[in-house]
Amino acid sequence: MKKLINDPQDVVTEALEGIQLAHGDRLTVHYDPNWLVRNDAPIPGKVGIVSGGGSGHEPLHGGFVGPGMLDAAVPGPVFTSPTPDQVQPATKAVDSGKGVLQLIKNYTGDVANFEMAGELAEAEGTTQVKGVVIDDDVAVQDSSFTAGRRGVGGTVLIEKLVGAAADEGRGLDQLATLASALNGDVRSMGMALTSCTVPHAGEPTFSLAEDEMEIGIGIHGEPGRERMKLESADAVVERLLNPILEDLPFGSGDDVLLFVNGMGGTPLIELYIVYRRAAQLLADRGITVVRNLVGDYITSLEMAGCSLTLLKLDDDRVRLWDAPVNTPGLRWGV
Amino acid sequence: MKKLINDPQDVVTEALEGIQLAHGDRLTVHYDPNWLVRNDAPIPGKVGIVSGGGSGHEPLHGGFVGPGMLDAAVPGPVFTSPTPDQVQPATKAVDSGKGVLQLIKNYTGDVANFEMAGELAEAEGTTQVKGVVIDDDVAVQDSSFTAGRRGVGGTVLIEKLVGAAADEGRGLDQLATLASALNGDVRSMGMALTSCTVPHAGEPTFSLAEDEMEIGIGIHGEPGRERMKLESADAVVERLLNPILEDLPFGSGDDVLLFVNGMGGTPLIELYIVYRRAAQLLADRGITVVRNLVGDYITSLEMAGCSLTLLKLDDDRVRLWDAPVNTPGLRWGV
Amino acid sequence: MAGPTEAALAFVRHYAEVVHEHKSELTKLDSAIGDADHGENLDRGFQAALTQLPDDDAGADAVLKAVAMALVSKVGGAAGPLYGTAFLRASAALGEHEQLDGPAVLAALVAGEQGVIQRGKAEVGDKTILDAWRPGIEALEAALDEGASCPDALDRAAEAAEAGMADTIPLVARKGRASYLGERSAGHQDPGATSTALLFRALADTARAHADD
Amino acid sequence: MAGPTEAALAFVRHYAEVVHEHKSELTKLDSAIGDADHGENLDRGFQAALTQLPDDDAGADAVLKAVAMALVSKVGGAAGPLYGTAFLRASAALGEHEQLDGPAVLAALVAGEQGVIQRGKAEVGDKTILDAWRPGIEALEAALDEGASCPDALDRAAEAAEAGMADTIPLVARKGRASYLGERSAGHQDPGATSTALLFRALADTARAHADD
Ligand SMILES: Nc1ncnc2c1ncn2[C@@H]1O[C@H](COP(=O)(O)OP(=O)(O)O)[C@@H](O)[C@H]1O
Ligand SMILES: Nc1ncnc2c1ncn2[C@@H]1O[C@H](COP(=O)(O)OP(=O)(O)O)[C@@H](O)[C@H]1O
Ligand SMILES: [Mg+2]
Ligand SMILES: [Mg+2]
Ligand SMILES: [Mg+2]
Ligand SMILES: [Mg+2]
Repeated sequence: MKKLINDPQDVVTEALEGIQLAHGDRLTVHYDPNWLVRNDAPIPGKVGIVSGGGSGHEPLHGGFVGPGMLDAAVPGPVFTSPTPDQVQPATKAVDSGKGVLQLIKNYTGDVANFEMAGELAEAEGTTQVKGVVIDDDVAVQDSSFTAGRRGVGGTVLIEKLVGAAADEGRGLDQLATLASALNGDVRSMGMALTSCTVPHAGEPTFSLAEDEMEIGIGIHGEPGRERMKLESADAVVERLLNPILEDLPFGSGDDVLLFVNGMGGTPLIELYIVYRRAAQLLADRGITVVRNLVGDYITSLEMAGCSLTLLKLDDDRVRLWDAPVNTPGLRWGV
Repeated sequence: MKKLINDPQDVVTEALEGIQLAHGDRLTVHYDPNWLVRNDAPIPGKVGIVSGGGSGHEPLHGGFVGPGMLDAAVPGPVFTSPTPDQVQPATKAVDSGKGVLQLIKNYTGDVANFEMAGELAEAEGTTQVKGVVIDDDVAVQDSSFTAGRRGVGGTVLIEKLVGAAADEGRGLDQLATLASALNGDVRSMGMALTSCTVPHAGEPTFSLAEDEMEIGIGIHGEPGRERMKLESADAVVERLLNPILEDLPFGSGDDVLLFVNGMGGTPLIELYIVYRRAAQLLADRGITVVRNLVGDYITSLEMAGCSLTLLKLDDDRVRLWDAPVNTPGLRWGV
Repeated sequence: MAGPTEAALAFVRHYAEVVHEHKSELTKLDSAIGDADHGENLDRGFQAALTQLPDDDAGADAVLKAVAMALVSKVGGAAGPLYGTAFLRASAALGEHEQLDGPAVLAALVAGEQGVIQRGKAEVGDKTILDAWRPGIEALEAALDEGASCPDALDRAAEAAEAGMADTIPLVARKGRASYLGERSAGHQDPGATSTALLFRALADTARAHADD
Repeated sequence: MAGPTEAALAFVRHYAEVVHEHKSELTKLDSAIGDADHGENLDRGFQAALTQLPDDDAGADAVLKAVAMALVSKVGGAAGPLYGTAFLRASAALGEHEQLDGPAVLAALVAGEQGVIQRGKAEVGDKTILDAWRPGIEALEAALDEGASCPDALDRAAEAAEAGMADTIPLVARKGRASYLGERSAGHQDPGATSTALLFRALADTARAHADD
């Protein structure tokens, strides 16, 4: 797989340097350990919001650092959860005294590393930290037979809404409750037309034939639930949307945010074709799309494919969605 | 090449329907002929700004319809200039009486079709129309031996700046002059790691080996100036930036906007690696990057690759860049 | 012999079929040195034209004008304005002629060529439509001067157009999208010259088929 | 016989070399049922550990603790906390022991396993690190009970760990990233169990090499 990179070992460092050069007016990148923080952190009177995970999902999470969303982001190596060495300074840097909420995608590594960072923080006793785990992926059963559902597209929405709520001055417990509630009301599922290539691995993580697609993928390039023959966009949308609708469930009368996400290598024209069918199916079911998001927000390097995310909305959530946000990856109202 | 589409013949129509469903709160799509217009057009007292071209470059141009940028966009079939049938109603719909400025990318078809539309408009005599041709691509010689330089990345920047200037109430002649001046001060060059596949063609337009790249590409998937062995991102940046710098030329003391654009299939992490080197090289040359843009803004379906665009800035242009814009593809200040 | 309107209709229907059959080939040619849409574009235009053709007695010029309108409104790209203007000028030139005989067809082709040159400002050797069109016209003119029948003259025109099409292979493009490739455009046959050669051959075949009417 | 610190250092250096040599293999295993980073992650951690090792007289527990710190701060992913905690607990368990003999190594491994279980909450059969670790411990325990020498006992432990690693092939993963694949995870060897088997083998080889010291 061809890439626009230099030494594969330097991908994350160099991308961070690029992010610093491009967005240094609003955020600062720290190296060894790697973490990013908004320049005006900590914001007096506000709970700090931190998230992180492996790199390779840009703009998630570093691209969401700024007013209205994340105060700090913690980027691990490609597809590898960051370590407590990284989580700690990022967490402390955004604590104005009101505490810090960590939004943690549900992967064994992400949870364990944030947990270990939490143990160290408690030992130090200076920062009050709460963590909420995000696990919106319906492709995986949440049972004793799995490591639990992956945190995927819902992460973007939760980071935005919680970021806005933090801006409003809500306290740490309230924000944790909100994050949990949002996590309970959001569902996602993704698919891939191609795999992706982790820079140091040098070859795609899995191989699909010209007439195959992978259903129920995550964002780290691992194989999905099922491999099957490629279908039309409309058929793919049904394969993603139906499990989402049945799971929560979503039903007639619901107001939702419909998020069509590109995995990195799929062009925007196709994402709108996907959006069309998803919107039609929701309308058929009496579900009202009140807000939406279409584009590459939580990616898997150059993977071609898409994911659908549905979040149940209420007036408060709509207000939080509409609230100003000023990050490289998401911006409105300012 | 695998795509998330239904019938290849319906790609443009379905994508437009998706755009309508997603952004119907701010724009309206017309079909047969196809054109998009902001819902509040025409804006009293304001010159209308129209652009268009083949589809397949999303978000360009339809994604840039909204306050602060385009009043209307005209989308042809994939990689095919739209016809006067489309340009005409889009142009008339955004004329508040102050006239309409058409921003036309320099391709034989785009120019000819907008020209023919202009002839029909003059015949009707109702709308005053001026057209400015954008030709920022340094990969092509502007001589009697070519069809002239292609309009590429500079188009995004010109649409934004002219859109802001129109919002300020500048007149048609002033806006045409501004667009021309901007065109004179912007330069671009692109490269590809892979080709793209036009839906109805069913196969990539050209084929690169695993160790090859194409230098000096446009946005329609045609082969570039040169095919050569794949190089590192840093080397690629030099191959794109040096011709840009030498051409205008840009030199020490200049203030510029640095635009690193993804061709559609290249992930954001790589675009930041490209940005890093470009920013370093400019700094070495005493050129100050005052503003920037990084992401997929003028694409070529799923082509992997990037383009660099450099625009000379002054205070007026910086102000126009910072002015509010509210479109699906670009948004700030509102 | 078939009336001029019927002859023109027969030509348009035949050429539309030819374009449809060669859609893939034209697209492939336009991939090597272009953006892979020439075949699709022309096919779309001519399929639309088929639905907009006037009645059998409207006049050959009305037929060509209808085609022109369809091409201009449906083809887009470079080929839409070029071929659209060509058919429009050809239509106007036919207005003078009562029969669709050799001189009439020549006048239409000459006017059509002028339309292509007006829109595209190309010259012979630029590796475009013109590189098939001009040889076709010259051969038609010469054949008619020698007293050849209309079908025979159009046959020779088609051969010349096809030779011109093939002669675009070594050319370095100086107009159109292929010119962005510079020297790399050499070694590939021009798609527009190919659709033009197909047009001349369709003319010749139509004339031959109607020669006994 | 080498002092405990030197033995521990020798083991760490040897295992770091083994991990480095098997980086590609571990990454490949982690591609079939994971995200292709296990080899890279572990290698990064152990290369970092090599630069943070204490002096020859610091004590074996200090060596393992230094490794633990390096793993926790540099590896990330699932393996970082799991192996990091394992080495930390092993270090604590070694504190009681003066010699790095069979019972000491067993205690360290048992404590390490507890760390893995505490962090990961997996059970044998879940297709994880544990599926090589547990058999390794059981074989070591049995061998030491039978009076085997330390190198011989560790040899048997390594064989059992390797058998456990191979036995993960038909398992359906119930923990970790492979569990997202459901039934599709069967038929592939677990990367973590593989790096664990390599760890047991490195222990055995180090004990063998130092048997004559
Ligand atoms: N200036 C011109 N004059 C004459 N013919 C031209 C000119 N520019 C392009 N062409 C013809 O148009 C053909 C390409 O048509 P098409 O693919 O439909 O347009 P586009 O390049 O806009 O995709 C070329 O092969 C060439 O023959
Ligand atoms: N809960 C767990 N308990 C024990 N081992 C686990 C657990 N989860 C994952 N592992 C081990 O970790 C290995 C994967 O490690 P690694 O690739 O570094 O982490 P990640 O999945 O975060 O990329 C698996 O092969 C498995 O052996
Ligand atoms: Mg990982
Ligand atoms: Mg075209
Ligand atoms: Mg073309
Ligand atoms: Mg892994």
